[in-house]
Order: sequence, then C-alpha cells, then structure tokens
Amino acid sequence: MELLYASCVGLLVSCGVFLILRARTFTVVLGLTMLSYAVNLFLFSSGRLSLNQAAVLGYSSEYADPLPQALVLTAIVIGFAMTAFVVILAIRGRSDLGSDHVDGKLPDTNKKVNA
Amino acid sequence: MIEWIISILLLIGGSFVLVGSIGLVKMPDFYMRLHGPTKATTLGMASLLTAAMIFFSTTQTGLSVKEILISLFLLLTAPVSAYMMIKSAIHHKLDSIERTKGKDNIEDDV
Amino acid sequence: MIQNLTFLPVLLPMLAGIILLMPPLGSKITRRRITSVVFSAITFLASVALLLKVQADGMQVYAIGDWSAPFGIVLVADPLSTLLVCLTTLLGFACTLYASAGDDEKGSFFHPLVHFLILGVNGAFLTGDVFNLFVFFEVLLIASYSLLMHGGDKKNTRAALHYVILNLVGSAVFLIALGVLYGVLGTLNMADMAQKVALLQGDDVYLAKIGGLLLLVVFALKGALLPLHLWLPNTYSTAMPVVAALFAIMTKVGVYSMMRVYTLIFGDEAGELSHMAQNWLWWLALATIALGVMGVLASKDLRKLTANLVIVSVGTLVALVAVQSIEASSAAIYYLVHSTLVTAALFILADLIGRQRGNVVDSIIAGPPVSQPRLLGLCFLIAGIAVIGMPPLSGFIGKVWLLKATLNAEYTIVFWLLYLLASLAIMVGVTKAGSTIFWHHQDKVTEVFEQTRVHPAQLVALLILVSSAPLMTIFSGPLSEYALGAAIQLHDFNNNINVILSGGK
Amino acid sequence: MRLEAKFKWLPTPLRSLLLFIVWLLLNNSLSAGHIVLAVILAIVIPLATSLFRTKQPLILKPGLALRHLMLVLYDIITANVQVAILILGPNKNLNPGFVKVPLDLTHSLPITILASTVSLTPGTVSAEVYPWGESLTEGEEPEERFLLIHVLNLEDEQALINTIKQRYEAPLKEIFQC
Amino acid sequence: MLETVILIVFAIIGLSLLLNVWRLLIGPSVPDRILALDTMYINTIALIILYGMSLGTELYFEAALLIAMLGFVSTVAVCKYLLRGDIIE
Amino acid sequence: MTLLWIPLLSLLGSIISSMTGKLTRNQATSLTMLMPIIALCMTISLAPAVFSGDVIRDTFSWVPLLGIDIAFRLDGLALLFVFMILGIGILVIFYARYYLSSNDSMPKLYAYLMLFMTAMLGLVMSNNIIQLWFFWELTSISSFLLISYWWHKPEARKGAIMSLTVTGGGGLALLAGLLLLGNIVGSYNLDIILASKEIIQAHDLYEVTLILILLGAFTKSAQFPFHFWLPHAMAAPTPVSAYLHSATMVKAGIFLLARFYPALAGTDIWFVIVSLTGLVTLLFGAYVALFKHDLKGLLAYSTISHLGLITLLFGLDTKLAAVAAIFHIINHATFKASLFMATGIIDHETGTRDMRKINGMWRFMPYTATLAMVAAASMAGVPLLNGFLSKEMFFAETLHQQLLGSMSWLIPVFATIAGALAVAYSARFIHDVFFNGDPIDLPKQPSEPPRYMRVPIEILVALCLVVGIFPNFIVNDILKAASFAVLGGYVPEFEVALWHGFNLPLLMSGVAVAGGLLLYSQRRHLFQFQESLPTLDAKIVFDGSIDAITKWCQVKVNAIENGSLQRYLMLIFVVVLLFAGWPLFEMNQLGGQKQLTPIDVHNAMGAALLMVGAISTVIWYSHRVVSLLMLSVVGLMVSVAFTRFSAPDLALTQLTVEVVTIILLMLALFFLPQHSPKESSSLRVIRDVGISAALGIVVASICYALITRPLESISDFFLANAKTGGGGTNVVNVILVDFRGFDTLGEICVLGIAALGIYKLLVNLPLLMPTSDSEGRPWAKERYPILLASISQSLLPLALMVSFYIFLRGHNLPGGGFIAGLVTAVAFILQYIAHGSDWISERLTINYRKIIASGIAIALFTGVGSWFFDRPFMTTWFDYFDIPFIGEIELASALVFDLGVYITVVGATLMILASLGRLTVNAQEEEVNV
Ligand code: NA
Ligand code: NA
Repeated sequence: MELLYASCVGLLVSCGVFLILRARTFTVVLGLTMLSYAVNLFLFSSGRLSLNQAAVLGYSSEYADPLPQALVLTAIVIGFAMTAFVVILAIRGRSDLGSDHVDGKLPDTNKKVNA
Repeated sequence: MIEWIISILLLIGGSFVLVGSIGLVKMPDFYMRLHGPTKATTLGMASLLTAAMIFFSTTQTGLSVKEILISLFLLLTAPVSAYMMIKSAIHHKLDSIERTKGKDNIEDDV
Repeated sequence: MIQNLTFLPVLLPMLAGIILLMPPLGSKITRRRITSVVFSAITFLASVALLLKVQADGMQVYAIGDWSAPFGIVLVADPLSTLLVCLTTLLGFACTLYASAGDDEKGSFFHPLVHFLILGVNGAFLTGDVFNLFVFFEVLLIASYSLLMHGGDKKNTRAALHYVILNLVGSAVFLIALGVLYGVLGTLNMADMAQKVALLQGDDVYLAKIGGLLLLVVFALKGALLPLHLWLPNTYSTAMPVVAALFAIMTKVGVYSMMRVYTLIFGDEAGELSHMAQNWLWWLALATIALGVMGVLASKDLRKLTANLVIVSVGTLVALVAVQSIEASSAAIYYLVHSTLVTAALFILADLIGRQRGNVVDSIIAGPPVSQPRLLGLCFLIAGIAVIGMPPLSGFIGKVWLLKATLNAEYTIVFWLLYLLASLAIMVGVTKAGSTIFWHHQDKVTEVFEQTRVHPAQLVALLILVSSAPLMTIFSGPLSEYALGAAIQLHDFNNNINVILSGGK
Repeated sequence: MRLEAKFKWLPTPLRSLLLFIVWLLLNNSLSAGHIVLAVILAIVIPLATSLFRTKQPLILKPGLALRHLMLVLYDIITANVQVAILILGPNKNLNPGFVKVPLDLTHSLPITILASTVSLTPGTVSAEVYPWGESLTEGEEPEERFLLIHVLNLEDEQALINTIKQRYEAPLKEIFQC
Repeated sequence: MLETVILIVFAIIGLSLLLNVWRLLIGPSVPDRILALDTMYINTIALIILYGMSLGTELYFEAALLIAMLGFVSTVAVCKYLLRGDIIE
Repeated sequence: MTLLWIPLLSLLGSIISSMTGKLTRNQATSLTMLMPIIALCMTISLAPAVFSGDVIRDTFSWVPLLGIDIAFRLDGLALLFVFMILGIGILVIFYARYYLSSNDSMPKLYAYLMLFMTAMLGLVMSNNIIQLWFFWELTSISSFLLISYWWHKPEARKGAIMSLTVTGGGGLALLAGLLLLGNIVGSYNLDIILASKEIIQAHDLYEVTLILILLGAFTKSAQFPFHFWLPHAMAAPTPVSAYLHSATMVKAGIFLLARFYPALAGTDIWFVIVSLTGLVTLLFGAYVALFKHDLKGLLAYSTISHLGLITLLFGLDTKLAAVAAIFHIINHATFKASLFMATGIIDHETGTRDMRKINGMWRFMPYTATLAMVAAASMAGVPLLNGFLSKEMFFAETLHQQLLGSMSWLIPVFATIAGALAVAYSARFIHDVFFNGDPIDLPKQPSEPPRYMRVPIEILVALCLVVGIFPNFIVNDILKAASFAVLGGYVPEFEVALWHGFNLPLLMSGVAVAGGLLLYSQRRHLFQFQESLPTLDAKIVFDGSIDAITKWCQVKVNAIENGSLQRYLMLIFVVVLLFAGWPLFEMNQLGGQKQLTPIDVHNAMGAALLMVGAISTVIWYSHRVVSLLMLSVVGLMVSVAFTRFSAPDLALTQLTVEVVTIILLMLALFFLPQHSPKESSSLRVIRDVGISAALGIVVASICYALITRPLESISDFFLANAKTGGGGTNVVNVILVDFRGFDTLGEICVLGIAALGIYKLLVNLPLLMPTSDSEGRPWAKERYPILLASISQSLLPLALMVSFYIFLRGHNLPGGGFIAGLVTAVAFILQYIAHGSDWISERLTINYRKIIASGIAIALFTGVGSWFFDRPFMTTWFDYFDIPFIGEIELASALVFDLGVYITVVGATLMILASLGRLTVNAQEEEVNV
C-alpha cells in the first residue's frame, strides 16, 4: 500500500512538473494544481497512512496523526487562494500581452500566436 | 431479516448503477448514452442509500435517515444535469445515430 | 498590554489592513493615507519598544493560545528578529508615506496590502514554528503579488507572472520539505526540531538532510540566491519603485530564514548534519555576487541596477551565513540592515529621478536635466557611496566587518578577491550611472514634459531612508555591539532551546 | 395560480417545512434543541434567500402534490427496469428519436418539475424548452411552449406525448392551479 | 453475509467506475466526457457510502453529500462553459 | 587642545564655504581661508614638541568591536604633510578666487577643496589604519568631485571616473592589505603596527600584505602602470590640479610608503618592487612629458616622473635615500604647485594650454614668466633652487645602492638619463611658452593677471629659492623630524647643502643638464620618432575596456536571464532534484521498519483512476477542456484517498476547493485560448519528461522512505488535550482553531488578500472575449437555461442549511468554518451561473471587501479577547451550559473564530467571482458591489 501511495504521489509530481514546464499559462496552472495535489498527499502522508482511524475522538481506539491533516488543510486553502490569483493573473496576462505564452519570447517555430 | 433487506437493496442498487455505466459505454450516440446514467444510476443510488439508511439505523445507536438527503439531492439535480448536458450536445451538433427520428424537431440554438 | 508587546508587530499591521478596508477610515483617500501612515508609525514604535524590551529583559517568547512550545505556535523575539522587525516597519513607514504622495492611487488597496505585507514579513521574522513560517511566507507573497501589479503596465504583468509561478513552485517545495521534516522529526517548532535533529540516527539523518536542503531551495528562491535569482531583476525593476523599495526586505526574509535554520536546526549541534549546507551556500553566494555584479554593469536603468545590487547584497549575506561564525553573523546582521535601507533608498531615488526626466525616466543615458539636481544629486551621492561601500557611510563599516569576518574562513582568498573586484565593479557601475544621469545632458531637449518636484511626503520618506547611511556610520559603535549580541544569541544553541521550550523562562 | 404567500414571514411554507425536516434529518435528532433550531432555520433561511427567488406559483393542493409525487416515484422504479432491459439488450432494437411536446404550462417552476419528471421516468430525457428565454422580451410569458425530449426507444410518438401530458402535466396544472 | 454483499457491491461499483473512466478516455466528444465524469461523481458517492458501511461509521457521510452537491455544480459549470463560454455572464 | 580639531576645522570650513553662495567672492574666500589658517596656527604651535621628538596622540572610541577608533597622531611625517596640506591649500584657495570665472560656482569648489583637505589631514594624521583607509577613500571621493567640477565637459566626467576607478580600486587593495596587516599584528593601531616590524615580516602573509598595500600606494601616486589616470585628471580646474597633483592626492601614495616604511621596508621584496616601479615610472614619466603639447599634460607627466623618483628613493636600501625622498616631497610640492598655478595664469590669459600656440609670453607677462621659469628651473634641478638639492641627494643615493648586484651601476645611469629628460622638458616649458616667436591663433589677448593671483606663486617660488639657497635654515627641523618618523627612530647624519664639492653626483647633474639641453635642441627628430610610434590613448583604452566589459556583461546576463520562465523553472527543478536526490543515494536502505499495509482492491482501483486521470491530463493538455475534466478526476480521487486514509476533514475541504478551482479554471478558459499549441521541440519534450520523471521518482522514494518508518510526533498531545483543553472531539478542527489557530488566521489573511489582489488585477482590464468557441461555433442563444435557473433557486436554501450544519458541527465532527464557507460560496456561484451577475447584483448589494475585513476582524478580535482575561492572544475559552428544555450546549470562543473564517471564505470567494463576472457584464461601470 505504501509503495502504491508513494508511486501515486511521484506520478502526480511528474505530471505536474511536466505541465509546468509547458510554456502556456493555462497548462502551467494545471500543472501547479496537479503539483499541489501531490504536495498535499505528501504532506498528509508525513503522519503515516492509517485506515479507519479518523482523528475524531470516540470513533475508534487509535487515531491517525491529526497534525499533518491540519497542516494540509491550511495548505489546501492557501493553495486555493494562490491558484485563484494565478488564474486571474493569467487572464490579465493574456489581455496585456496578447497571448498566454509565459516565456520571454515566442519560440521561432510558432510564428502565429494562438490568440 | 434486516440484513437480507439491506443486502438485496445493496445488490439492486449496485446493479442499477452498473447498468447505468454499461449504458454509458455501450450506447452508440451521446443522446442514448445519457439515459443510463440519468435514470438507472439515480435509482441505483437511491436504493443503495436506502440500504445504508437501514444499515446505520439498525447497527448504530439510533435512527439514521440523513442518507435520504443525498437521494433527494440526486433526484433534484440529475434531470437538470442531464438537461444541461444534452443542451451542450445539441449545441455541439453531436451526431445521433442515423435512424433517430425527429431530428428536425431540434431548433438551431445560435 | 506590556506582556503582549511581542505580538504587536503582527497584530498592528493586521489591524491596520482590516481598518483600511472598512468605513469610515478606509473610505476616503485622505483618511486612508493618514490612517495608514499613522498605523505604520505606531507599528514601528511598537517594534522599537519591543526591541528595547528584548534588550532589557532578553529573549521574549510568546505562546499563542497559551499553548507552549513545541505544541503551540510561539513567537520568539530575540535581538535579531526584533531588529529585523524594526527594519521592516521602518521601511513600511517610509513606503506608506512615500506612496501617499500619489502612488497609492494608481491601483486599489495599496495601503491595506502594504500592511498585510508587513504582517507577513514580521510574522516570518518572529515565528518560532516552521509551518507558521510557511504561512507567513504565503501572506507576504500574496501581498507582494498584488503590490507587484500595483499601477503596473504590460512589462510588469510578465514579470509578475514569472514571479508568481516561480513562487508557487517554491511553496510546493516548502511543503514537501516540511512534510519530510515533520515525517522524520515529528515536530514543527524550530527549537524542538533542533533538539530532535541532534538525536537522529541511521538513515533518518539523510531524510532530515533532504528536508533541510529543500528548505534551502525555498529560502534561496525567496532570497534570490543563484541559480534561483533570475526572477528578481525584472520583478523588482518593473514593480513600482516604492513597492520595490518595500520589497528590499523580502529577499532578507529568505536570508534570515537561512540564518535561523542553518544555525539553529542544522548548526553546531546537529551531529552529522551540522553545517550541511555550508558549502553550497558558500559557493552559491560567491556565484550570486559575481552574477549580480555582472547585472549591475549590464543594467540600462537605475531600477535594474538597484535590483542587481539587491542580488549582490544577498550573495554577500549568504556568504556570511555560510561562514557560520559569530563574527560573520554579526557582520551579516549589520550589513543586512545597511543594504536593505540603502537599496530601498535607491529604488525611491530612481523613481524621483525618473519622474523629473521625462521619457528617458531612469535610463542610464543622456537626458534632460532633473529639476532638483541638488537635492537628488546629494541623495544619490549619499546612497551611492553607501552602496559602493566607501567611507564615510555605512557601507564601509559593513565592508570592513565582512572582510574581517571572512578572514579565517575556508577559501577566504576567493571571497576577498571576488568581493573586492565586485566592489570595484559596483563603484564603476554606480558612478557611471550617476554621472550619466546627473551630468550628461541631452544636447537639445526636444520633448516637452511637466517638471515635477518632489512632494513633501516623498521627501520625508527619502530622507528617512537616505539618512540611515550616515546615521548607521555615526552610531556604528552601539549598532555593532547590538549586532554582535544578536549574533551571539543566534548561535547560543542551548540557551535558545531552553528558553523557547520553557516558554521564555 | 397564486404567486404570493399568505404570511410575509413565511413566503414559502412548503419549502420551510422541507428545511425543517432536512435539519432534523441531517442531525438524526429529535431533541428539543434541534427542533428549536430547525424552526428558526426553516424561517430564517427562506427569508434570507427570498431575494434570490423569482416569483413562482405556489403549490395550492399539497395533497394532490403528494399523490403525484408517489406516482412519479412509482413510475421511476417500474420504468427503470424497462430502461435497464433496453440498455442491456441489443442496440439494434432501439429506435431513438426527438419529440417535441407542446406544453400548457407557462411558468418555469412547473415546467422544470415536468421536465425533471420526464427525465427521470423511463426512456425519455428532456433536452430543450422552446422558445428560449432570450427570444422573449422582458417579463413576457410565451404564448406556447414546447418541451423537446429525447426518447431512447420511440414507438408511438403521439401516444408518448399524450402520456406525458395526461400523466404528468395535467396534475401539475392542478397542483399549481395554472 | 452483509460483508460479502458489501464486497460484491464494491466490486460492482468499481467496475462501473472503470466503465466511466473508459468513456471518459475515449470520449469522443466533450459532452460525452462530461457525462462520464458526472456519472463518476455519483458512483463515487456510492463508493464512499459503501466504505462507511463496511467500517460501520457515518463519519464520511458529509463527503458523499458534498460530492452530490458539488458534482452537480461542476457539471453545470462545464456545460455552461460549452454553451456560452462565459459561465458567469 | 586636541588633534581632532585640525581635520574638524577643515571640515567645518567645507560646510561654511558651501553656504557662502550669497556672499561676495572676497568674503567667501576669506571665510573659507579662515579655518585652515586657524588649523595652521594650531599646527605651528604643536610643531616644537614634534621637533623635539614627541608624538602627539588623540584617541576616541568609535567602533571598538571592529578595532576602529578615531585616533590621531602627529609625528614628524604627519607634521610635514599637515604643513603642506594646509599651506598649499590656503594658497590654492586664494589663487582660486582669481582663477574661477563668474560662471563657476565658488562655494562648490571651496566646499569640495576643503572636504578634500579634511580627507588629506585625516589621512596623514591617522593612528588607526582603518581610519587611515577611511580618509584615503575620502580623498578618492572628494577628488572625484573636484575633477568633475566642470561636469558638463565629457573629459571632466571621464577623467573623474577614471581616477576614481583606479584609485578606488587601489583603495580596495589597500583595505585588504591593511586588514591583513591588522590581522598579523592583532591591532589596527598604527603605533603598535609600526613597532611590529619583526612579526610582520616573519609572517606568511607578509608578501601578500605588502603587495596589496603597495598596490594602494602605487595607484594613488600614479606609478607605472597605474599612471594613466593622472593626465586625464587634468580636466579639473587648475587650482585643483595645483593642489591635488603637487602636494596632496598623489602624495598620499608616497605618504603611505613613508608611513609604513618602518614596518614594511627592509626586505628584498620591498626594495625590488618599490625601486623598480619607481625607476620605470621616473623614466617613463620624464620621457612622455617631453612630448606633451598640453601644458598641464607636460606637468602631469613630470609629476608622474617625480613621483617615480620619490618612490625609487624609498626603494633604495639606504636610510639616506628615505631622507632624500622626504626632502624631494617638500621640494616637488613647492615647485610643482607654483608651476601649475603659473600654467593656470597662462591658460586663463590665453584661453589655451597648447604649447604649439602659446609662444613668446615673456613679452605679455614678464613677471609671471619669471616666476614660472624659476619654478621650472627648480624642476629641472638647477642649482640655487631646492629641486637641485634633492636631486643631488638622489643622485648620490643611486650610487650607494646594491640593488641589482653587479648591475647596480645601471640605476645611476638611468637616473642621469631621467635627469636629462627632466631638464629637456623643463627647457621646453620655458622656451616654448615664453619665447619661441609669436603666439599663434590665441583665443584671447594675454596680459599680466590680476596682481593677487600671482601672490601664491610668489610665495612658493620664494620658498624654492630660500630652500635652495639656505636649506638648513628652513627645512632642517622638519626634515629631521619627518625622517625620524619614517626611519623609526635613528636618523643618519646628513647635511643638506648647496655645495658638497666636486663629486660624482655633481657630475651626474652636469651630464643631465647638458644632455637635457642637447635633447631639447634635437627635439624635432625625437618628435618625429615619437609620432611614428603607435599612440595609446589611455582614455580610449580605459573607456573601451569598460565598454567591452559592460557589453560582455550585457550579453552574458541577457543570455542567462533570457526571460524564459521555463528556464527559471527548470533551474528550480534541477536544484530540487539535486538536493533531494543526492541524500537518497547516501541512505543504506530506503524502506523503514514500519509494518506495511497490504494493498486492497479498492485502493488499487483508486490509485489506478488517479493515475489514469493524471496521465490523461498530461496527454490532453493541449485540449484544455478535456484536460480540465481529467484533472477533476484526479481531484476527486485525491479526496477519496483522504477519505480512505482517515482524513474526512481533508476530503471535504479538497472536494469543495476542487470544485471552486475547476469553476475558476472554466472562467479562465473563456478568456484564454482554448487550446495549447504543442510547440516544444521533441528534444525539449524528452528533456522535460526526463526531469519530471526523475523528480517524480525522487519524491516517490522520499515519500516511501518516510511512510515506512515509525514516527513519534507531538500529536499525542493534541489527541490528549483536544477535548479537555480545546473543547472539541474533532482533533483536526481543534488544531485548526485552537492549537494552531494562528496558522488559520494567517491562512484567511492569505485568502482575503488574494481576493483583494484579484479585484485589483481586474480593474479596468480590457478583455478579449471570444464570440465563438474554439471550433468556431457561436455561443448558444439561451444564456440562463430555464431548468437550471429554477432548480438553483430551490437549491440555495438547502445548500445554506447544509453549510450551516457543517459549520456548526466542525468542532466535534468533520466540518468547520472553511468548508461551510466554501459550500455557501458554491451555492452562490450556482446562482451566478444560473442567473448571471446582473441578476445577483440587483439583489445583493453587499460590499465583499467589507465582508472579508469583518471576517478577519472577527477572527482577530476573538484572539485579542483573551487579553482581557490576562491570557496570551488566542487563548480559547469554552464551557458547557445546561439550558432548561433544550439541554446541554457547548459555547466556545473557537466557534466565533471559526465564524470569522467562514465569513472571510464566503467574502473572498464571492469577491473573486463577482470581480470576474463584472468584467464581462459591465466593463464601463466603475463600482459594482465589490
Ligand atoms: Na425520463
Ligand atoms: Na610654444
């Protein structure tokens, strides 16, 4: 199970990073979202995996580590705020720069801007 | 006895859910695919949720009927979801299979 | 109230931010300005009061929610963090004042955002909890994203996009680092982490090392250490100068965090992990200085030049952090204050100069003469001398000190050579810029533009920042004693741990 | 047809009742505290959201409404079995089609209820309500409306239209008195 | 017996989910994929309810409820996007 | 009386003179001269003590930590320099009064001059080597200001930058050297350093230290090859040149040699470096001086040459050479200052400095000519003048050295050649300017200058004569005292006299004079030869190298900071890979000892769905809507995973956030292109795949390593205290609102600020709104589908109720303010989707900004509330109350805090969406409820 979990996290990281490395704001945002899933899962797992041990007192005899859960919760909220901002910034960028290309200059191979 | 009821409800529910999904995969065009999930799945869910309701009401300390809420929700929203989806399919002029009747009843939405 | 003094540098900016969003004080621009400036002044005074208290009574530990470390979040006010809080709030005061001359109206929510930024920076300086540090990083980042776009143009948008995206990746790395560290150490309080790191065994050591090094990536990104510095020149030079001036403190947050993490958690007592980042920091710092200097020489306008000076100052600071001795840390503390104020002053000067030169703005080319050459020239002279590190201004003390402090480091010769060459290059760059801007005038002025003059509010802000250079020289005696005290405290592992974990007793 | 409720403080009595029940359902509790809270919420929430409610006909025959609901539920269950069979059977036996059902209903709430009913009962999915709101001027109710439905297996178009109109539309007209 | 039944139904729901994913992957049109995703949301509700039953806890009920609510909203949003481009106009 | 007053008075003079703008020129000049005159009187009063061998000291503490004190010290050497600095300074100020035209700002020049004087005084009187460096650099800065006095002239700007660069660079080397020196000795105190010759010279770092210090000295005193800045510094007004390049600035380097002579000299390396540098400079300067057509150019190179001479003397390993060096310092100062001033008069009167134009000045200004000729003769080393005496001593000392072993005779030969060159250029100065026919094309008609402009020259020339004829009478005391200081105690017997009898030095002088005159008479051939040589203009080379370096930096920096976000990101990822990957290889075993959980079918299937979703997102990334749908599969599976692994709160949060994010992305998609063109080259794709795969593997490995190890954490405390200390059974929620409520406070700030920032971004944003979708379909006609519109109205109360339910239970069961807030927000978003923002804004006239602020305020004040109970911020309170009929209820301050969270979340989310919605609806309208 642990191996599977770790593989999932790794795969999400890979996909996120790959998307982030594309040169368009939207894909970057997708990548960031994916990366934040991975990160949240990772941070969550720092309290180790436990089945059916939700940290609600009285519901089980042993409890999962509640602290990483709280941390991930905070991280999710902050990540949400950041994603919202970057999405709007991407819109702003499209409107200011005429394209959603994030690199300094357009690559030569792509003369026509996808506008 | 209650266990039996729960089990049967669960199996019925599961079957309907599965049928919905089979319809989703099996049907030849979008409009036909829509039928399965909209109806069969919704009903299957209602059945499953009823099973859960009975299960929790009998095994836990007290009556537990809040699963009704989910059923209510699904019943309320499933038609609207379907309606929105079919609207967008019509908007996208998705092909229906050839033998579909009454295609001319569709008005151009632009 | 007095026992809550430690909390005020965090509370007041948040309060200011809230009040500035609400009627009646937030509804009219004049009221907003007055409220904002008054609040930043109060915040500064509260910080100074805290500094005096720390001087008098020693380190202050404030357990939020009455949950003591390591379980709750504690704020730790020691000489270093309070000094930086004072620096931040002073800068905040100068910037709100400066912007009140009109810059604040070039977009919405300038004043609340500045206060939120101060909140983030102060929080990051004061917190003793590593996840809370993350939260405050995010507070200051999100405020900085918005401020970056204040009154921005298209160039600005691209820089902002880059800055935001890079920092989002940085935040992801931060979280992974925190995950690793929590997963190994089972705690978040820095002092407690330090204690636990010392006890690590087996492969756990390497996991902790990964966590520590990933933190380094984050701090290097925030602090603009090579090769993660690339965002800075464009970001700072396209931001509105008053914002850039305020940002002068932000790179220091990264440096400060390095100081904390690599002297407390991975410091002398960390066993196998002690000083694990030292080599990285040292060489990266040197490379940062080199690249920053190249940027200084390559800069085509004053803001870009100043932005590159920020990079050089980061490199210098990190080199000092890498030495990890009390002397180097004290030099770093002095130099940090000096470089922050001076680069902030230069950003503001670049703005004022640019406003008086028409279309040429602050480009380092011949242009129309500024309308107030004496005032601006003198201020530029002072800031320039200070930033070059020549006597008689604060830069020279920093320079002497840091050279002295690195005297017995490994590879001193490389650092000295590089640093001295860098100083020379900066001297050439700044001198050329100054002489071109103030002395090299266009033969005939074709363009007609409105001759603006420095607004009184701008003037006061400018003078506050510029006067820091002579003041830091005159009072370098007591300041250096303070910096030394702060450095000693920073390096006093056992005392830090004991005081923080016992709730300030 | 009536658009305004009798009591200003209880603009939608049935909805309030629903909310009252829902609260108790959610908390699985009939304790005094929850009942008090449920009453408060059942009154406060509709008032608070009343701005977000366009005027719609009220249910004037609750008994009939309940009976109709039962009928629909029954139809859902029985007819679903048919759909399951249709789905599982060979595709070639299916004769899909689009049917335009003329409506007597004009208000959007009853139309919505009708369309939903149609969608949930076997073999049909509501697709469009013609004409669209956009082709009408502000506040105008159209002369005649149609419901476009997709039928999974269309055998007799007119029979289907009749079923829908009689079995589902007529009771609605009765319930809303419109 | 109930445990076995729950396991069986788990498998059924799992199979349904796989079918949904299959449709999601092959499309061919965007509405098809939306439909598949919408169905997936609903099947996930089933999954969570079954999970709660197998553990004998109702702690996960709210998750199911929220999926029901939010799945609807996101389906509607995507459809609105396809229809009008601007979902809040 | 303290020594501090001497530089302080001159500093005061600088300040005073800068404020004399409103006074007449005479008043300004007198006022400016007043301070140095007082200082001079003070110095004179101190002189007897110094002559008697005392060293006067004065110390104040400044930065004790760094060993930097304000420490002054007046010994013979310092006294000599103070006299020169003040004396010539006063004369220069007086001279400048007549030199400056009415366009030139007098207060500025005076202020700079006095500042420079301060720096020089401080430098020569320093008793702390860091302070010495302090003043050293001040001389660089103030000379920069002086040279650039006429900043509108490009040559002034360039000359100033060049001099600052060279001397500043040398200053940096000097600093390094001094710091090393201080480190060797263990003190920056000059007294101690001067007494530590043995320690210093035995130290490993002696050579480095010496070279660094000499670098400072040589750059400042324009020794070859650092001499090139000096001629370009001639762009300064002549009084400045007279001051800086005769007596002060360039002598600072010489002063440094003299100052550290007791500590650093005496080794072979010292002698070799110093003497050879001096010799080369001496010859080179003298040679070039001969060919300069510019009067000041000639003087500049002559200065270089004389500085070389003095340096050479310090490099000769005899004590008398040092005495001769000091003597020549005095003499050079007097004749060169007067020559500069005379040149200034000529320049002033003729409007040019070109010797090819200036001819026959004897006729126009005989008196000035006489003075200039006397001074020039002294420069040439003609008997009866002071220049002769020191040159004689110099010749004598070149004969006494053994530097080059058997080839040591070369040095006197070169010295004689240099002497001849000096005679030649002096002769040229005299003949070409004052005789040699008629002037050519002079811009002005020359005549004698104002009477008083000559006074300073008269004084200096008189000194040349008096010293030259009665050396013992005038300079003996000061020379002795200075030598005493330089030689560190013992001064050999010497006699400065006009006549030593016929001896070798006299012969050398004779040869020099004869050779010089011969050279001058044959100058035409020499000039021709010189012109055939390629010219090397230092300015062009210097500017060229600076430009080349700048260009190079620009090219490199642009190549590195190429504006490519992908590159910047790539760097981060590579660094992460390196930092996170490396320690993995150091580990012995990746997995830990924890009991592993077996894989069950559900988990495997969930993982499979998650992976399929993730990979599909990547595969379809160019088809954005599809990609987004795939991404929501991942989001859904993540929340299922949270459910599975006992984190119901996380699951709820993830779900709600997920939906809002998807909606935001949908919104964004409308304004962004619908497709991402695949534009990366295959190579880049391969590279990116490699990097991302590697990163994935590394993170996965770390994750695996972590979760297979047992963990001891502080969480037991939270589990144990949640109910008793925090009043709730949902431990995660108690952590969020109590144990770590401060994080939550920060988190809602982030959310609020983000909303403000988004609003800010969208103000006045011109938008590209597509009228059709990516395949060219126009948008559907129906804006608000009827079914959706009416169902959403019914759902709103239901959703609000659910959100209230989730909010209320949060403390004890999964839920809480944040999730409830998002549910509320989603319910409203649905209204936005179903009805549009116009419809909403007609109904909802709430200012979201205020909502956010009140939300944060509620949370903040809940925290502050605990102050009234004398508890730290955010100390929570809760209690249970038994209310009749209703039963026991719990009241907790955490609930109020959570309410703040709820309100902030609702406000922020709606503000974001309302801002976006407003864009398309009412681009013109200014303020819409936000
Ligand atoms: Na139907
Ligand atoms: Na001539």
